[in-house]
Amino acid sequence: MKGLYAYIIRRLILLIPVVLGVMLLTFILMHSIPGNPVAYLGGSGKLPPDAVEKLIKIYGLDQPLFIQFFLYLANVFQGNLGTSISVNPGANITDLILTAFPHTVELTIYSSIIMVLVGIPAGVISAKKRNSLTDNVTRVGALIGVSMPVFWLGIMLQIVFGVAIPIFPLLWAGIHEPAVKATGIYLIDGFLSLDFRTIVDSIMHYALPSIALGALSLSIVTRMVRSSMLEVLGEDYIRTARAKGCSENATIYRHALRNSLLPATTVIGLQIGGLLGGAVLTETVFAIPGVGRLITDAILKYDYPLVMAGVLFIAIIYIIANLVVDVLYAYLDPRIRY
Amino acid sequence: MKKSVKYSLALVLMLSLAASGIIILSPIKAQAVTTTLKIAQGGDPITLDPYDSWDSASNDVILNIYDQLVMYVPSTLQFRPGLAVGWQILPNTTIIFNIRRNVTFHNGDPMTPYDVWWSLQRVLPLYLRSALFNSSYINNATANPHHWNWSEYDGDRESFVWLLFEPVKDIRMADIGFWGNTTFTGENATAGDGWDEIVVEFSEPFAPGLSLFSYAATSIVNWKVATELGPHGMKFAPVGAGTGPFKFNSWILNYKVVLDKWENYWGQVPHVDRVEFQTILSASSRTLAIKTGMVDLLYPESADWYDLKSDPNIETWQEAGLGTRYISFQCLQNVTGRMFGILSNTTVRKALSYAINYDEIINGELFLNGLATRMTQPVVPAIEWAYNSSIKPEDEGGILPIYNITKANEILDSLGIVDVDGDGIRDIKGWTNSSDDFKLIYGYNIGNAVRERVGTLLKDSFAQIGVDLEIQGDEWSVFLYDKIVNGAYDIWMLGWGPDYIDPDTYFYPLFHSKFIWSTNGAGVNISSVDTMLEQARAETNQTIRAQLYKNVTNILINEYVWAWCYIPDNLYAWRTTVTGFKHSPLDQMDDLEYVEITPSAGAGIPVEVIAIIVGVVVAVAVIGGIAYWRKGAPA
Amino acid sequence: MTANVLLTIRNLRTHFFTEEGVVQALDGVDLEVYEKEIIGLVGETGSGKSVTALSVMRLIPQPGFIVDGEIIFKGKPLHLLSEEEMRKIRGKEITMIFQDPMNALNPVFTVGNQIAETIQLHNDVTYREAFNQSIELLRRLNIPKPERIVNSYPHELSGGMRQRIQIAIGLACQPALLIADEPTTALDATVEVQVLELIKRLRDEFNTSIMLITHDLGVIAEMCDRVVVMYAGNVVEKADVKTIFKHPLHPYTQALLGAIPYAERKKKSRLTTIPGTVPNLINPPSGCRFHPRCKHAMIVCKTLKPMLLEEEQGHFVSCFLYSKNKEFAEREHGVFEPLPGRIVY
Amino acid sequence: MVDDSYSKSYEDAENFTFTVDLPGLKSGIVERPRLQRFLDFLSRLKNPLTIIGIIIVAGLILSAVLAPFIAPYNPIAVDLNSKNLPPSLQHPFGTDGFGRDIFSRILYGAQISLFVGIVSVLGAVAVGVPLGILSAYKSGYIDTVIMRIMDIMLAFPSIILAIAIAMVIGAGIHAVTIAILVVSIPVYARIARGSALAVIQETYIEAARAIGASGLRIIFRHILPNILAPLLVEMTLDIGSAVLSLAGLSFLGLGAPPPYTYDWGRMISDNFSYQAVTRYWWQLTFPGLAIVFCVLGWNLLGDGLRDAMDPKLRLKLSKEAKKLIKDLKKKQRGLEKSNAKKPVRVVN
Repeated sequence: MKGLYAYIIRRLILLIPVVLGVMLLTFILMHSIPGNPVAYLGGSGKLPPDAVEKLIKIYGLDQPLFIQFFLYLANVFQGNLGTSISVNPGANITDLILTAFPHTVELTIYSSIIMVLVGIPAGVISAKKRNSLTDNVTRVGALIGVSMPVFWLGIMLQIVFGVAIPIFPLLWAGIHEPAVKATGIYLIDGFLSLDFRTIVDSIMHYALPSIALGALSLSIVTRMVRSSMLEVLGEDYIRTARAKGCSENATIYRHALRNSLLPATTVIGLQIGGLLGGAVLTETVFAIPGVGRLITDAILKYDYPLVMAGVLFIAIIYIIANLVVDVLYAYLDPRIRY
Repeated sequence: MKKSVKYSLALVLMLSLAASGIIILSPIKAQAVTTTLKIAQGGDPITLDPYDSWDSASNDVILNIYDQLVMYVPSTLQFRPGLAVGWQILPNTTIIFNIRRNVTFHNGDPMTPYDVWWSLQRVLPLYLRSALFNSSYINNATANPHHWNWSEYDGDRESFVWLLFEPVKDIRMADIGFWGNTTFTGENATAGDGWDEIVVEFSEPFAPGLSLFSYAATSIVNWKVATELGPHGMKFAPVGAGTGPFKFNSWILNYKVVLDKWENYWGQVPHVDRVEFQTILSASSRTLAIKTGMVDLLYPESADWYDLKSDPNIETWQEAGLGTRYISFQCLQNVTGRMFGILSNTTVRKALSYAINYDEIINGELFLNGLATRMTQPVVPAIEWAYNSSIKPEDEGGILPIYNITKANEILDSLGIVDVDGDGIRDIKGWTNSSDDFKLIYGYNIGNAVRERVGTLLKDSFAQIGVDLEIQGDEWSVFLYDKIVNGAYDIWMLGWGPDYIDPDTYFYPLFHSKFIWSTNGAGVNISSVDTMLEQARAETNQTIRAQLYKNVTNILINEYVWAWCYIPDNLYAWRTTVTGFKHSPLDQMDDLEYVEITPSAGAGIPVEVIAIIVGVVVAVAVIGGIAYWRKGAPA
Repeated sequence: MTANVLLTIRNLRTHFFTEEGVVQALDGVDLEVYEKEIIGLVGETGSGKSVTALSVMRLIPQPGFIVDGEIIFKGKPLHLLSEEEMRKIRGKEITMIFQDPMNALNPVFTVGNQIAETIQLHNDVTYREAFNQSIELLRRLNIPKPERIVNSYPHELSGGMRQRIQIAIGLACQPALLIADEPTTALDATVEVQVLELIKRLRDEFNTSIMLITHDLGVIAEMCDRVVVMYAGNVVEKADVKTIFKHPLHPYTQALLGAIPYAERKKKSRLTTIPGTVPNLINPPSGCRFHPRCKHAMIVCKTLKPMLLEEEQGHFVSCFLYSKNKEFAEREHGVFEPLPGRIVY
Repeated sequence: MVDDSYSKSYEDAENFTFTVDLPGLKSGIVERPRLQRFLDFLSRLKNPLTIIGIIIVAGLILSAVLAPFIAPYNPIAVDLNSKNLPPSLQHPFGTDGFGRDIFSRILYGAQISLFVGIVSVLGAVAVGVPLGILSAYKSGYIDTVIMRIMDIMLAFPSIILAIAIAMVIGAGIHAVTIAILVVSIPVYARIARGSALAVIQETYIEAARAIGASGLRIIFRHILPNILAPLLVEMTLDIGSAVLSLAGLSFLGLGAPPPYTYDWGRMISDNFSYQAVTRYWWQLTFPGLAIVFCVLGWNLLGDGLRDAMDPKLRLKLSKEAKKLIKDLKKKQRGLEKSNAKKPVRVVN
């Protein structure tokens, strides 16, 4: 355990340059936006010249670049990501993102649940019944899943399960809000306030989006688990297990699964990034007021600061997720010495 | 194995019992205690601070939080007393408002004339405001603690409507004259002690003056609250700042604005307890939202209009609107080095206006879907006295151009603009200095589907008359504040909404040569038009004004400065559960206090069923875990 | 020999159906294992030793199948048993130790866990008991500090220790037959000796009979009672260890004993490493499979397949140079002359 | 922290087999001539899925090249008399709100997809591979710097970074292409570096160094050929994902500006309306299907190539084997019953 903590701390330290780099990249992007930054810092409408002066002072645009970068860093570390210019002019971007984030989190949670609960068993089964009909169906399905655009799947789901066979609500609007708003994640709040209607509503409203979003990662995880499962099944210790007289199931679920899940962990971690990226599209299709839709809206309205802040935010979240996964991996695999 | 089966059965039972227990106990059985009116909006409000609101989303919210001095009789264009119980218009340079008494703000403060004065001065041009603040009678800081920081307050930003208030010379509280020599205690004054009059003076005779005070921008705010909250607070959470029928509850950015009923409203106390303005960006989502009853009221998409109309649960309202949509030509010569100048030729403009498919734009499903009428002149029919009903499109026996490719071709040929090099595009050598091909740039603002599609349409039909069209999309502010005013486009589509119900607003800002680099983007520069417009502005005799405007109209039509496109209808759609909705001709949603709503049972699968399903799913998952654990690791 | 037979293999044919063709890994293997003996299977790498062992365990991986022949263990026909019954036998009656101690143990479970698992699989005990038993077992194999060992993961142990652990797993249920597939190839010499010592001692302690698969004649010489020499999926000669080393009959055996360089120790060769080539067992040499490399090769060797016949008491050989085969060959076609001699080794 | 481990490891998924120690194979080795090996390679492409992939990709390329000749209609010509027509013989995929033939538009759309996919991938290779080889060949701080930068780029979810870049460059095909290109550079850098490192260890590189071959020569003569195979596979797969990213970006409105609106993703977002969802399903379905097939094709081809590149003995039961297994099983079942009562047979 002690070693584990040391490992975590080491990873955290290793993370610092990456995070700084990410910020630098965002900063550079921010500054290579065509046109005079004041034009968007000031918001729409014309500004009197003295106001422009003031803004340039405020944002330190007269400073040399690297000083500006440090200003930027300082702001970000104080949780100040600047102000939106056209989505909610003048609004603090941090507020915007933080209000939107829980919905993205909820969506991502549902999708990852689907990804794990369906992907892993599917992979295991199709590896177990290799070259059987099940296996082939799974493989082709996974292939198609890998090649499907998220937003298109979303639309198709809307057409089928919203219009043709109206089972699920078509969009997010109208979801029942929990009495207690502790986390902003409705499922959890629903449980906290024992409001069953909220729980159910949350599940129903997130069903289609999370399926649409999860499909891609689901397929990738399935393929991954299948392959690593097959790989493991070829290992010697599986033969040993059989030679011990383990039943087929015991061999697969006790000996093979654990080993084959180790590499899968990494992939699942990577997929969280995929989910965050896909959320941008899914939330747009299903009108979920999450970070993704915020970014889309910002793109349509050319709200550069908001887009960049959103990108930075998601990147940071992604980094953290990966860190967690790595630590988990290190924890699960006894061979890794931390 | 058997064991785990037993376990699972037990678990399923337990869980489903638990589920049903939760159902019985959970508050879902109880219906919503409050009646809520849900309104879908296409975008989040920009601000809830009246003075710089300009988009319709903000206006709709603001109109329900705040009141104005002058308001409209519901679903008409007649004025009715608002926060001003009455007004006298002294020989057309001065208006005196009598402020309503015993009006309280949402935080309980009584509304004072000073609030009115303070709120009105905010929309004035900067120079005027500084003049007001530094004027003799408000000069000591203790009396006016914030006179020194008014500019920080508004972030140096003028109100979006300041232009309209240029003719205003002075706004003051009555009896200032003989109070001037005593110490001023304006902000302590309460209505009824002789301070209940507001005097507005115009520098020049200004006929439509009264309507200026019906804007959302001129809403009366509680100056104390306003100064406490500061610009940010006023923008996002104006708690207790207004006197309107609803008081601000909460605004979840990019999600919804919630307003609560204000019991002590001076007028009709609202029937609904709560109003939610939900932001639903995508049009199709909005349509689905109202069809599924997730929202009760919205401005419907013209594309989905007929679906909503045919829906038994939905009522709709459609009437000719007050706004106009036109395709403008860049009429100026040799602007900033660009090739054109060819469009400064009236005949060319005429030819082009024959190559625009008005019918498709008005009736096409991708465009207005038949929910608009052909625009024939700058002013809309709703203003009968200035409207010249004799002007009709050609197919109705009038003179206005209609879609007629052959005619367009003939005109261009007659001008001698022909395709020399045989590349299918006419050549204009000799007309301009730069390029040979007759090539034009069409500009639209990204995100406006109709304008983009019009571009596609134009490209196609212009190709048929041998004109090459380049479609160029830009972000709204760039489109408006950079490209158009700098003449970066040859052709573009724009709309115009009336600032006040008077022909002046349809002519003066758009065709007077003094607005050429701003609102008069077409660059109309005709001296006779200028003079007539100024006359009409100053004139009070309606018949004379009407005549002047009709003359101007004729000139403009024969000059083909615009291609007169269409007048969109005002569309409203609401669930049948909503009664008493007053549709405003101004295409806005004020007067929500009259709306009543009967709560309807929520549709969809009964919660209990889902509860069971969920219970079972969870159970299976848990058992799966247990089974794996048992079979898997003995460790 | 009067000791009664533990395991009998008759005419065992195991084929692998690859997309390249049918690999006749075993064709007609005959051998028997007596109780409490150590029998050595010797032959150059991949002469079918491991496949024989796996066939006995019924663990032949796809696409391999026992096509023909019978395997009778304690009177039970293993080749006919259902998976269930077979599982009861694996690990309890017959156990197997594999060559590579690196991968033979599951990396994510502690050693104790894995031994205990075996015990738990075949006896009705709780995990705790099984665990303690496994500690006991390790102590019996006098492995130092068993309490620490059981709680360590395979990757924390040395190769020799891992191999011992494997043996422990193998012996967890006092099996009647322990198949050791090249148990010492991966170990260095000193450890090799210790492990062999251990195995030898166990034979007396647990009185199991041991099938020792190796290509190391030295090991055979010091460990085994009887030797079975295999070549290309056939048993070419079998006898007790002295006879073999005294006067080997089959040319291949002679070649082996002559320490011919091409029989040097090779690591496992994996079929997958030879792209698209035709392995010679897909269409093996006709007649006696050894004839292309045999210096006494005769025409008959090319056409006919010799039978495994008893030349002397307990000394079986399959070659046309001897006994019935010889007569038979002469009777069949009188011709009896060597092929034009070719140097193979 | 991020790597393409999964893409590497369902390499094995498709063609994984156990490996058995089979007798006497060593003596079977013969050095095959290059042509023979190439033929084997081709023969290994003969698996149904791969063939489907090849067909799809070929179809794509054809339709992109021949679009002007085979497309029945002009993709941007407005025909107001045939608006929103359902699929029919004249319009196989129906028409959109402008009466434009969706089939023709999809054919032309292939041009955009192919262009963006191929150009972006080639560009990424052109930038990434040299970087990777460089950092492998000149280890030390150069290596560190390059790889850190790659890490930083990989720290963004790719679509997000692409959005940011496209935003900065400004909407349009070129912007999207560059965005996707930049985003996929790190992948190639990593692959190149990995394989190059592996190769550099080899003795023949030492030898080459020893005889004083120049660095460039070593790279071109020895390293490049060796990392070609994994690169080819990755590229093929990446074209697919590039098409996906393109679709996503243009769905967000960052794609091709009008009149090039026949880009598939953009067709979907343009037609995505309540009307389309409820009535004009073909306007949404067919462009999407086009995307799916395109990506699927590239993926299949990529997988097939990978299988062919590193062949392993694939399990394929011949007819006889299947039959044999069946009756073996039958026999066994029958005999299990019988041998229950069969007297124990003593052999001595």
